[in-house]
Amino acid sequence: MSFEKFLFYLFAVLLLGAAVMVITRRNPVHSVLFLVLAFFNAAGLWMLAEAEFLAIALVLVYVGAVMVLFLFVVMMLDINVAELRAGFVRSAPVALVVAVIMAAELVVVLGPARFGLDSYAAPDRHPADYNNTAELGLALFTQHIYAFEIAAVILLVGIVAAISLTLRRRPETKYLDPASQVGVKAKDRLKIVKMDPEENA
Amino acid sequence: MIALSDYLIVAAILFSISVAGIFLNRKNVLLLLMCVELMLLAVNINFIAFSHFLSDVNGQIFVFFILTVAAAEAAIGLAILVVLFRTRRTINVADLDALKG
Amino acid sequence: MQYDLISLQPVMPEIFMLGAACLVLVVDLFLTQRTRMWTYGLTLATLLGAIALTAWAAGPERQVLFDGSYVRDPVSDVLKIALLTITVFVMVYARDYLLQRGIYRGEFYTLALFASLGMMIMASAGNFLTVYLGLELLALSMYALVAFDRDSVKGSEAAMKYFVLGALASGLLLYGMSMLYGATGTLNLAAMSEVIAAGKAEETVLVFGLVFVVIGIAFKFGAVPFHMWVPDVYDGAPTAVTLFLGSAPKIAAFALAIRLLADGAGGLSAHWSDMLIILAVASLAIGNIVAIAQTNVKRMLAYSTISHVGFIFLGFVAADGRGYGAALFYTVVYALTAAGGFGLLTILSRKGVDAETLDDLKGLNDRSPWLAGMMLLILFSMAGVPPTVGFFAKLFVLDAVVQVDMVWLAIVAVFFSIIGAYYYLRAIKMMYFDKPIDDHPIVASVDSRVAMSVNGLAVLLLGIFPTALLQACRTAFGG
Amino acid sequence: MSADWPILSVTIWLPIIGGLLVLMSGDKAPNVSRWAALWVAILTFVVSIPLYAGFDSSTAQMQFVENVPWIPMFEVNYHLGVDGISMPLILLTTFITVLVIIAGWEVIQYKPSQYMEAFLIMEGVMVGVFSALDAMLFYVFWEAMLIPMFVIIGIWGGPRRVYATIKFFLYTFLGSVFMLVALIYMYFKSGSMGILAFHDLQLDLTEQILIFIAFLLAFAVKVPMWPVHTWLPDAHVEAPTGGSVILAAIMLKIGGYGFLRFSLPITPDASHTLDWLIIGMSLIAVVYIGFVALVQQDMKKLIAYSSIAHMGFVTLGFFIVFMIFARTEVDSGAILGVQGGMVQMISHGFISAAMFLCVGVLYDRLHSREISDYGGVVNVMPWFAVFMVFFAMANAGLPGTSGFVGEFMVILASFRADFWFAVLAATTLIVGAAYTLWMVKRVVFGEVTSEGVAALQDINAREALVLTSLAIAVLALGLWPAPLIEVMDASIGNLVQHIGVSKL
Amino acid sequence: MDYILLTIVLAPLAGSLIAGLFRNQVGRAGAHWTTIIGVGISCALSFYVFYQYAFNGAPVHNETVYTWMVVDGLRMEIGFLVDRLTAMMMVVVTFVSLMVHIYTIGYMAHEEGYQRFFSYIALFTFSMLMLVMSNNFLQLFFGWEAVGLVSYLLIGFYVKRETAIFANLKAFLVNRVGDFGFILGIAAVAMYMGTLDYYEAFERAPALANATVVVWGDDAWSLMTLICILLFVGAMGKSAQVPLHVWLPDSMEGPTPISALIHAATMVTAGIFMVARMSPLYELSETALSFVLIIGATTAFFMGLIGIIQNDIKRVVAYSTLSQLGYMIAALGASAYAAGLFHLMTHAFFKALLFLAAGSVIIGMHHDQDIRNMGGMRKYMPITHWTFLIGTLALIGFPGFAGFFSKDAIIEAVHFSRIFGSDYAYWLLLSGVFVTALYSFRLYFIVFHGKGPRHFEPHHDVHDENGDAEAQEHHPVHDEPKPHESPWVVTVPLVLLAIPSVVIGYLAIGPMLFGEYFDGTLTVAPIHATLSEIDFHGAAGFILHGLSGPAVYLAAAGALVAWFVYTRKPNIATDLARRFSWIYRVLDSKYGFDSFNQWFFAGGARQLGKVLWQAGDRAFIDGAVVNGSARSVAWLASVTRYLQTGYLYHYAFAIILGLLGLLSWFVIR
Repeated sequence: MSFEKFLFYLFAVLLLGAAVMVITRRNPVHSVLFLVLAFFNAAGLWMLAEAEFLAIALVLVYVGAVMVLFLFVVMMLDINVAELRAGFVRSAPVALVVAVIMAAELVVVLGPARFGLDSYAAPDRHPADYNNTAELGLALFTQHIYAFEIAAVILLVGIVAAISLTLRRRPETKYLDPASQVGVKAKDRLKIVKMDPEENA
Repeated sequence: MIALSDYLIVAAILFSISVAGIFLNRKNVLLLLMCVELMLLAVNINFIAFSHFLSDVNGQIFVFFILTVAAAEAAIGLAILVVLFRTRRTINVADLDALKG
Repeated sequence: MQYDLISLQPVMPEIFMLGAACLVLVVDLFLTQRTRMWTYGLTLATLLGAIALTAWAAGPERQVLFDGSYVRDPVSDVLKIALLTITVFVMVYARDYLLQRGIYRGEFYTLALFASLGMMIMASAGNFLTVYLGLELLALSMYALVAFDRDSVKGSEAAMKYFVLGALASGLLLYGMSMLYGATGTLNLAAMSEVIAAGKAEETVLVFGLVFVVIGIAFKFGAVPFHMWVPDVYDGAPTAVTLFLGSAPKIAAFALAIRLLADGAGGLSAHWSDMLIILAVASLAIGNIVAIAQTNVKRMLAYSTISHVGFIFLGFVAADGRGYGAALFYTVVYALTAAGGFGLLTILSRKGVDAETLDDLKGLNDRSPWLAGMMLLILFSMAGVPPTVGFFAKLFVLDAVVQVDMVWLAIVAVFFSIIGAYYYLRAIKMMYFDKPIDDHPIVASVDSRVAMSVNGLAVLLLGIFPTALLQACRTAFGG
Repeated sequence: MSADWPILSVTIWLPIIGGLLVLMSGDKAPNVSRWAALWVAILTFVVSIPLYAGFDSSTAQMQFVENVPWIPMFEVNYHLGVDGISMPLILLTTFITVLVIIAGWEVIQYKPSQYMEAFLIMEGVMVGVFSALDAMLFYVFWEAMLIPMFVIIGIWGGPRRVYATIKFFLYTFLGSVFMLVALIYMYFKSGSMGILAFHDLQLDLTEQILIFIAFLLAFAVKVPMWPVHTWLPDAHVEAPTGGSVILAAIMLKIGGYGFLRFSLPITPDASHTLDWLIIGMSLIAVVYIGFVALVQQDMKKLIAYSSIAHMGFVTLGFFIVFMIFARTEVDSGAILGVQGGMVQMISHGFISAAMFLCVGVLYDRLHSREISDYGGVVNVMPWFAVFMVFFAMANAGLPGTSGFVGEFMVILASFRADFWFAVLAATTLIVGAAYTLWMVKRVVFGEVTSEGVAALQDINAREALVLTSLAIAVLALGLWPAPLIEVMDASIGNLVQHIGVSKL
Repeated sequence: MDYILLTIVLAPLAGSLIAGLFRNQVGRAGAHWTTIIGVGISCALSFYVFYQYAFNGAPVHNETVYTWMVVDGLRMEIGFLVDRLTAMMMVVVTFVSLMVHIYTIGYMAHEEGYQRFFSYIALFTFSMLMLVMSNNFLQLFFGWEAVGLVSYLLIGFYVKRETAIFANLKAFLVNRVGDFGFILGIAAVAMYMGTLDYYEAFERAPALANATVVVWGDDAWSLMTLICILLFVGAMGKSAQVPLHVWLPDSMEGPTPISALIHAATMVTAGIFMVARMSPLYELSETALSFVLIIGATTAFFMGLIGIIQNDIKRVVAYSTLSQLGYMIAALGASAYAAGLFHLMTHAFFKALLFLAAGSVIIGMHHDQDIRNMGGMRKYMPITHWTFLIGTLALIGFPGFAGFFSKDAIIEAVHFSRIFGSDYAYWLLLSGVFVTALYSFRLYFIVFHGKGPRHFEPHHDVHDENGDAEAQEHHPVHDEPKPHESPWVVTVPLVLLAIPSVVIGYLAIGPMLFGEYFDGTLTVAPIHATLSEIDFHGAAGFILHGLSGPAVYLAAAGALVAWFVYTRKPNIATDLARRFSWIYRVLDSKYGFDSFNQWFFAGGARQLGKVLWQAGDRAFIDGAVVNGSARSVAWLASVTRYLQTGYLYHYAFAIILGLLGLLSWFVIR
């Protein structure tokens, strides 16, 4: 077994193990953390497949941003963990059966018979000066410029949508308006009332 | 050498695990979202493996966009989750049964 | 790579749309609630401009831009004009509703415009990437729109369901795409079609990928058993959003199907048409039967949508120009009638009262004979009764099915449409034969009344003179 | 022969457009819409008269033909024309509509403009059905007919109108959608939607049988034949008088017309193979329904059942043709049967219309259709009683009235097919008289049974006008049917000749 | 000739329409004048026509008036066939009708619906003329049904009276049963002879004499037998033969003039006329003749028996009519068509006379019809009394009176007949003579002799069993204390009818039965020529011959018994009734026909209808199939909707399972 192969199996096993943990943990926080682990191992696999840029992007951007967002939401929403896990044992057999059948079907199709090395020989390794990032960038900004623009719009929509859904100015919120605080004049605060002297009644 | 089928099988098993996750975690929306993330990861592994074995960069481009979209999706999804939690004080799927029939 | 303006002519509608949408987004920031009419006006102007540009760029030839990312052909022209026109109706109907609900915010229009842009992108998609991105642009906007009424319990629930299931479906679609990519080595639909035609790809893998892709499409359409989101989302979303969701995106879904199945996997039609038969029959059965049990109009129309999707799929089953043309005709007609149907619900809604149950339709003929008449036409069109256009839609689809010698399928289809007729009749019965429960006068702005009239009469006139639309749909597919 | 102007199109569209105008006139000034509707109806009737006057009865060719492409990519044409079979039915339609408009004059107070509009549109659509020579055009009219009738029963009907109208709609819709599939299939085979092209279409027996069954479902429901008749009593009972009249007088005929225009010529071999089925259903309709009619407590229901029994004669007359062909010792009679069926349709158009109008006259006054609520009506409404007894006699097939002619011809023809067919058919002489006259006895004759009856007013001039016109028609047709027969002769002769030739 | 015939037919119709449609405009007098003028013209012209045929030997007139329709090579026309048979019928019909019209002026003087009545009887005259003058089966059927219609209207003339409107419905329906057979017979003629024209049919008939048809299974029936029996079923209905006789007694609910006109003189004889007209066909089937003979004889005897115990004056006459019709039919069965027709004619006169006289009595009794209330009427109503007596004598066949010749001829003819059933018929007919005399004189003695009208005694409590309450209400008993003779419009027709009742037999027997009057009109096969076996030497000789036969003595015996029992020892009658109560019961229940019909046909049909409706239509078709399928769809819908649980994970499961399913189906397979 070559080292490469060892690494592959290592990453694969860790990836799948982490994935299993994701779906079986009681605590969502644990799940998210295992998901992060899974992403790390996936990045490892991608490295093996010479997708260096994406591997790094996955870890830096995806794990760094998206998973943190997940974690943030999980913690922000005060979730009753026990309640959410109820019924877990009952549905486990079904889940197992479905998953096994699914996996079996997928593997039958995707197995070595069709995708083994006989039909898809391992490609030659890229030379050392191969720059995956540059290659990707080139394609992205020429061939796929249209898609790239759309992706930008999608992110814009993400922003607009997220803000529009969650930003709210509640009337009951007592937030401060520094501008008006600063701009306040003494005469606005203090009013001198001139009164006639009080007469004896 | 690592065969294409190895990648695909790993992805397939990952996919199956995510499916199992959907069955297992019938109550927690967050975990459903995570399962979807796992599924997307399986897809990405597929694309990258194909890209590698076909020596075609387009697969990686696709993954790039999937990651982008997934980020936006996560943002919106979590926003909806927040809205949901605000109105319901719960994210228990079993409580989301106002709409049925 | 250099682009000059002239070579960008085909993509001008999208560019204009994007620019205008961003303009609306920015302008809206500076508007107060009272001057927000500008947003509405600008949105309509944008849509109309996009229609004009699409018409301007239209032509019988096929133009490919951005290395195959973008395709402009007669199909995309028809689809874009249709979906933008429907969106215009939607915007007109929606305004009153939003105002009454107190959710008349600029984001609605921005998101709707982005959703329309997404649909246009799908209509012109040339490779998997643009298909996917267009789809997601539409879907993400829609998720947000469904949750638009943030204080609505049902709305957020619907949005959540829609989102989770939508994400799942995208995942499946992507998995299928990855398989097709792996089997053919290309993301470009035209190239893929060539590879498949040349027989260079492993068929089992293709079919394997195809299953996932078909599921993705079926989900977008809302075909059984991938339909579960439809009733809940239609029900839960604000009616104005349901109106949008229920109409134009069907055309986008058609675009998705036609791009992926016909353009990309046309060589596999023998396989996917079998899958579609199963889905179609299931949709016809479930959609029509369950609709009978509904008391909520929105849910009823949702199930009716499901059954109509069955019919649209039947058009695909034929897998030839005639069938695609029929399916396109059906889709456009359905979107039009659905817009009218939901549009009426928005008109009937008042402040604090959503017209949702069938009871809200009661006595409509007493309250407003004209609106009732329009709704009558729309419902009969959905039921497929001549001389409304809905009949011809069904006719053309059945014809396409019979032409490929699947008479039994046609018989199944008409059988279920009888069951379907029942619940449309029940709605008509409520409008015409019952006394009104709600005596409040119907408040509707002039523009929505005009839109309703145009919509209803279009259903009738297109029924009496179906040639033009049919011609457009047929010639788009070279028929 | 064809005229210089499109008579058929005008006859179809004049009432439809007129109807829309009437609708727009609104209910603010009900008399305006009534008069407008009446003028439109009269004008339409006048317009349709040249169809008869200019008709060339020596040929079986289609006349007054109009042919314009409609949906060219579907080879669907706006193709109109009449022959001896459809022309009388068109005249029947335009004639009856005038009466229906008059009959609904002051009776309908709720949304009169919509009422009038519905009937006018109905008229145009029904004329369209009879004159369409393109299958798709036919189908469009055929189905479009359901909409106004659905509304008529639903809005102006009785207490169970919703059940009745939905039942009516679904029943007929059920029948017709299968016909649609058959039409599409034939389009697929022939590449044309022309009905006449279908006539010459070669089909093997299996195809014919399937197509025949599809048509049968459509037409049998419309006729209605036993056992798919149960919508009719409900629909009639709940429909307003005008609705019942149109339903009985014209809509039922469309089923019979369909048999002649589609089933027989397109699938002669299947018709031959399955003629026992139709004949059996027809005879059951005559006998079984006769007995059922006997025990009805509701006048309209009784007349509705009687309609079913009478329509049984129509289908019997149409389908004994093959049995007569099969009997070598009988040299003729096939035409007699078909002609008899046609005459029966026309005659039933008048008589059933009149019967329903008579019931309507009573219903308008006492708001009951129960036989037991009446009795001794003759004492307070002598003129009405004259009409009622006259039409009852016509309904019982008294010679000298039109009711006799068709029954007589069909009995004569069915005797040639089989003695026992004739025996069963002729039982209508007894049973038909029994249920009709028994009803008359209980309603019209006897002592005045209640204060309500005692307070009844005899028919007014408007009602008398309507009933008199029908009485004249019934008598004229009964005393001298030859003009009608001559008009149909060539077409039916041609038809019988056509179906005598196997397509196999 | 064409115009004369058309006028004969149309004049009554015109009168009828004027009197009927413009009843308010013409008024009472206008109504009777228009109709009487119409019928009078018709009658006068009929006599003219008769004269032409009987004495001037005019050729047979057989012309088409107009073509009703031509279809499939079958011509259906309206046309007239006038020969001596028709001419005789026309005279009888129009003359009796005219008499009845005149009589009615008096009889109906105080009735409501006066104009209506005249309109009806004129219309009836038109219908009857259409029937007898027809030259084809179609028109025959038209007339056949038209007289049925008018009969229906007239029986139910008292629209308020429950018994009347029951009787008219019954009459129409029973007649319809006959028509059922009749129309089938016509259909058979049309099919096998290819024509509806009499002469053409008669020409083609002999060729079909031996033709057979398979009606059921493998039995071949003689075609002519089938046709004749089917046609005869029609005659049985119209001429009230057992078992279709049940309507005639009930039809006495109509006013008396129509009983005379329709239910004695004309309409009920249509069957006899028809069979005689069809003699060329009947002669081809001995089976049919036997059938006719047996039915006729049975009716003649058994219906007469019932007459003995009836207490309603009109019913007695009605049963007598039934019985006499039986004689006529029996004559036809014995191929003595001429005798049948002869009796038809004489009977028309004397039975009309009897009815009208009975009507006159009823007028005198202020519309009480129960003979138990009558008695001694001869003192109050002398003209009525004498004319009634003449009619009675004619009826029982008193030698020299009209009835004697015709009835004796029939009995003789049947005696000579050798077809199956002729012996049976002969003995029944012969016994019938006694019965006839018995009931006739019973009536005569009770009504005109006896103590006096109980009706006018202070304590009367006997009511007409048929519930003539209506008539009594209109004519309270205390208004007019004593019966009196009827006005001249009533008595003149009586006298005018009495004359032929006496003389017509003597005058006509020669030419009609043994002369050439019916030559070429009636066809009698040589082996059936029973009449020609009678030894005839003029009318006087016939009387002498008759005196040597048993019939006259039987009649005399009957009359004597009646005299003895009903005037001398009235208690004998009650004694006998008590001793032989079972016979009385049988007769009183009219052999149970009515109750059987009511139970089996009326009740049975209603029961069947209920079952078919409730079980077939409502429960099965509507309940199980139509609403059942609707319910099952609704049930399916209500169940299926629970698939939509509302739970997100279920939705996701559906997607996954869908995926799994499609994968398994399309990929793994």
